[in-house]
Amino acid sequence: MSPTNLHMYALATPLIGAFAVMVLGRYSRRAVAPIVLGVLSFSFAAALTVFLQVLSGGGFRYVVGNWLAPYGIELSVDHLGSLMQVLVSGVALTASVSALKSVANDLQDRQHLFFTLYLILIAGLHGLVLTADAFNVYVLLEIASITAYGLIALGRGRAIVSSFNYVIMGSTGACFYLLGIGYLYILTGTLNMADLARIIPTLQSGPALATAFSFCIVGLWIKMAFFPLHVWLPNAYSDMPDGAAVLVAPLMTKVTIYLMIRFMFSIFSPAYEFIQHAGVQQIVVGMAALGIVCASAMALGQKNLRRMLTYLIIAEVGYMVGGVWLANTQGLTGAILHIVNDALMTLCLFLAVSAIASRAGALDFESLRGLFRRMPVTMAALVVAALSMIGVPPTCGFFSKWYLLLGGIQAGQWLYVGALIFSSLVNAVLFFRVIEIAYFRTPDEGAHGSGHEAVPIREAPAAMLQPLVAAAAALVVVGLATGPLVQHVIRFALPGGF
Amino acid sequence: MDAILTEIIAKYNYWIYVVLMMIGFYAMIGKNNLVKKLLGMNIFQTAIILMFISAGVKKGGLIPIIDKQAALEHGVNSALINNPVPHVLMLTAIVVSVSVTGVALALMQRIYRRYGTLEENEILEKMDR
Amino acid sequence: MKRIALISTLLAGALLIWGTRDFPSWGDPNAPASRHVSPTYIEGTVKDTSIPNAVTSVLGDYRGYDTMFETVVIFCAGIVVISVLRRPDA
Amino acid sequence: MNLQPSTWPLAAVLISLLGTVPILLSERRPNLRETWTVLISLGKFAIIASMLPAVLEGGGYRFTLAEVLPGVAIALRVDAMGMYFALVASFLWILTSIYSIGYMRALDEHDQTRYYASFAVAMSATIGVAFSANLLTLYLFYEMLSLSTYPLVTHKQDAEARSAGRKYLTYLLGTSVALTLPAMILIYVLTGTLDFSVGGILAGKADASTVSILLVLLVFGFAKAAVMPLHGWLPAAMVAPTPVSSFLHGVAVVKVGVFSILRMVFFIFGTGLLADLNLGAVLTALASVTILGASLVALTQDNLKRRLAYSTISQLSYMILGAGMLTTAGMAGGLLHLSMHAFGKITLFLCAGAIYIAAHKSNISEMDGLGRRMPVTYAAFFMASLSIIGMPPMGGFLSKWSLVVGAIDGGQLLLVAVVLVSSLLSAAYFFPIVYRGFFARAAGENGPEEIREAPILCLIPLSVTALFCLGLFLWPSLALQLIQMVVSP
Repeated sequence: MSPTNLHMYALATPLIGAFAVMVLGRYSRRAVAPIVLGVLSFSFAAALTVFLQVLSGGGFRYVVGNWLAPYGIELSVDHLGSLMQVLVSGVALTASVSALKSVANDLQDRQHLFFTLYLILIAGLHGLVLTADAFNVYVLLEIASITAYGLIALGRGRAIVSSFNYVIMGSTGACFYLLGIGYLYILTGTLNMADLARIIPTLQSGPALATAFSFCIVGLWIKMAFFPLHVWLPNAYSDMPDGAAVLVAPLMTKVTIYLMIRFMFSIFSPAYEFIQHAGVQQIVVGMAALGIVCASAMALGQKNLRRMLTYLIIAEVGYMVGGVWLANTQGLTGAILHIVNDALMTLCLFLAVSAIASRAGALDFESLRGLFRRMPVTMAALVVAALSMIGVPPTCGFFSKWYLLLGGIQAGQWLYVGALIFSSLVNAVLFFRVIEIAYFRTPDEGAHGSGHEAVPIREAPAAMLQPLVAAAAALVVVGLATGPLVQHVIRFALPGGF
Repeated sequence: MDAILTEIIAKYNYWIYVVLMMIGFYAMIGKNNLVKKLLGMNIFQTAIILMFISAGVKKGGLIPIIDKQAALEHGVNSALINNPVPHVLMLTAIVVSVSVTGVALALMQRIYRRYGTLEENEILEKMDR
Repeated sequence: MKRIALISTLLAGALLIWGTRDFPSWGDPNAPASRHVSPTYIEGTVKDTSIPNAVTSVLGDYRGYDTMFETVVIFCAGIVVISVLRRPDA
Repeated sequence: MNLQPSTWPLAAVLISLLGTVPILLSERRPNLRETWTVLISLGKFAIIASMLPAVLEGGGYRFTLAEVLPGVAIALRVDAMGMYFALVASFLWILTSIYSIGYMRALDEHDQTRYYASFAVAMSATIGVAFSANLLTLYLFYEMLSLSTYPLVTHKQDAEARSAGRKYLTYLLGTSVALTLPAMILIYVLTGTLDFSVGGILAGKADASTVSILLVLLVFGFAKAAVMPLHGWLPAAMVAPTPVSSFLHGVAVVKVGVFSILRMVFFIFGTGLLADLNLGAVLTALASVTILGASLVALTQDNLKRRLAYSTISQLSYMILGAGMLTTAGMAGGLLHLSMHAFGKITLFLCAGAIYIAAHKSNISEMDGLGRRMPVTYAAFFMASLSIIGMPPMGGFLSKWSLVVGAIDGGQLLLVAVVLVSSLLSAAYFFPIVYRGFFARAAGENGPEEIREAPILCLIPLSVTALFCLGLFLWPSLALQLIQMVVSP
């Protein structure tokens, strides 16, 4: 195994694992867990090794099958890509520990189907993060989406309807993206990102290029649920099985935002978006601000913990899209940092939700009463994640928000700055409301005295608690490591011109 | 006038596909019946496929299958042979489209079994109950 | 809802037609798509891969990575269909 | 100033944070748990005191944890100002801990483990604020304090506690996110740093209007200082158990608010800049309104703890008033009042708690004749109220004297009047309590005859703090020395 191929192994092992789970899991349910964990740990270790290599030796490009770009398909293993690879594999590994437990309860004899899809989804995300070919993105995006449709459809109740709506919206997004790529291909004759980036500046910036750009971007926006193209997300994410939500919610939107960054800066250039079409930038940042405010406001109206979180995901998408379109170093740094941080925060929140669901059953606010007493560790982790969402140091959410605010001030986008602060306040209200309900005792408990010491602690199973605690710890550790992370990774991940 | 005419002659294929796409897109987001939505999606994808394929055409071009013997002896004049890349891409896109259609049909079957209808508003009504 | 659908359809259509303005004419052998990258496949297919059909060689070899994922798409669509149709509840 | 790198500041902050672990682990053994609490508080005080000599020699310590933003680290520094506050807070924590044991056991409160653990975290946050080396670190510990005191404030977990807790966090978190954070970012944009440095960092970097906006943002952003109109959380928080109230008023929370504002005035804005731009008046105006307004409200309160709460609101603004005078004596008076008020107010609250334990009474109108049954408590109460009013021979006299001198030095005779009038008002709301206690005759059958003094574990702390009110008048040199180092570096 030559060290330069490790990034491919990080992708290939989940894929091979998927087949193994499919075949072996049918016969023995006990085979599932070791395969999933083994495959994902290997993948994580490989991604980490590549990341360290990139940090010391710089990024590199890799041609699949030894066909030189632009003829073959090229992969780019650079600072940003390998950071994302570590993120994807790390989140996937952590999530799977909890997912193995919750899926075993939810979907007894369909476990192997679930984990086949689960591992393919992870492989697809790895592929998306690595690829440097515009059409390859389409194929992988569809892999990730189809597996997500399947995972959602495994959920309870009206999950099939949510899944169908997601199919329609997801396919619209994919079709838009494909259309855009078609226009680009007709104009340039190539699909390789670097080659596109070389040719596009030589073309006249005419209507065709603008159409290609806008269709690709809108396609990605639909996939990432950027306001106002978000309507599919709340249902889809809240009807998923818990085991799927812990993987899909942290990673899907974040990887799509990564793709948007790639598309904007590795295919097109900052000059194209921000100088030649400066007016568009204003509109997009304004939309992001509006999206943050509206999604936060809608979150306020929810009565179910998980549904509330889905709206927060939409608000966070607004953070990142807005940050990218601020068109300055601080904003882009903040956006990239927020991809990492938000993935971790969402992971922690959804792990907590899954742990609560395993004990409390329902997730509407009423059933959260008195949870602090019954599940102290889970609730402590939820509080840490909440602090990160509000933006309290030293949790990581504060630091990305800091960069985003700084970028907003530098760009003079006061609307966006205001929206960020507004959403921090709304997050404080939202989470505080949940915490308050969980902190105060249930009405049937005694009014006063030592009577309620008797309520037994009934924590989630260890398999759900360990990843949760790890994720909560990661929020603080990543927060404290913000300096080095920006200094040694994100600074190099910024595209040329920043 | 002539300019417009030449423009029409040169581009009318794309315009037809755009009209097809609009039909498909409208059905996807504007129709109430799930089957119609799915049909719209297929029309949309077919239009994209047609657009790609027509981008690969060269006037008077041949199919991209090359006589091995002649190629090795005289080389190939690529200007006379149609562009194979869009075909390849569209093979992949067709597979994706078929897969998504399959998934959607399976979902639809479940929806019908559960709610007894495929009209979106009726499903929503039944869900609320 | 229908009105929004209609408006966005018309907008998208108008944008797409407007976008074709700087397209090469249909069948133009000098179009960028016909001059960049693709000629190499046509000229190289026999030499590089010994496959006379350029579509096959691009699909199976030059862009084989795409094709691998294409098969994965079918695989996972199959899994999804199985898992959806085997749902225990009605 | 010469600051040596050292891990002692970190130890001073972390000891009580890590101390929560043994406290939580010994949940089922109350005696062990309380031993831990007292040991940790003693250890904390010892660590802080061990750093005192270096500070008195003009040096200090620093510790950098991680550089999180370019030019901004999470870092601690031990200087005269931080040391002054940390000494007061950690010393009073020892007494509050001992008192808590007596109080919580006497009332057989529930969830005592959670109570002691939260207390320890809050103490870490307080010392963290005292030893912060920059605004970001201060903000971090400030938020930590708001959150860790929430379970303390809402300890009763009934409907009233719930709404009080809601108010508490809304005021404190809301202002810090909506006002302090933007101010912090603005300062960073203007100066590229957030480090505290003697003489401020804003000089020459911002114009008068920006500085005044920042000043207002920060004064209201640190809502723990309870400057009107952002004082509403403090009376509401009176639902908390009495040791918590004394912690809020005496040891930590409100002092942290004032301390933060003073830090800003001295180390971010710089007194020179404020004097040049004539912005001291902003501070003194805001402070004067609060001093007089809160004193007037205090007169109307019948609930003892609420009256004390409004008194606190009024007294806190003295410290801001002193800083706003921008004269040496004024600033020294403001800083001195921090400790004088701390000892005085904590005594008053401990007394209020003792009265509640012994007589289960919280309204002043019901306390007739109690002083004769609880002479120690009432004597302490009297001494402390003298200190707050500012009469010799109590410590409060020194700080008020210094404030008056400062006002005269600055030619601000209006401020002299503010100090004097509010002292009269505070006499008016304190003396009736004492008078009723000793001289009024109780009505009704449940007379004070069956009432005895509170448990000894409660009496010791309140006597000690009361004696300190006197002691600080006689031997104020340590406090004065530290303050001198802040005011004229």
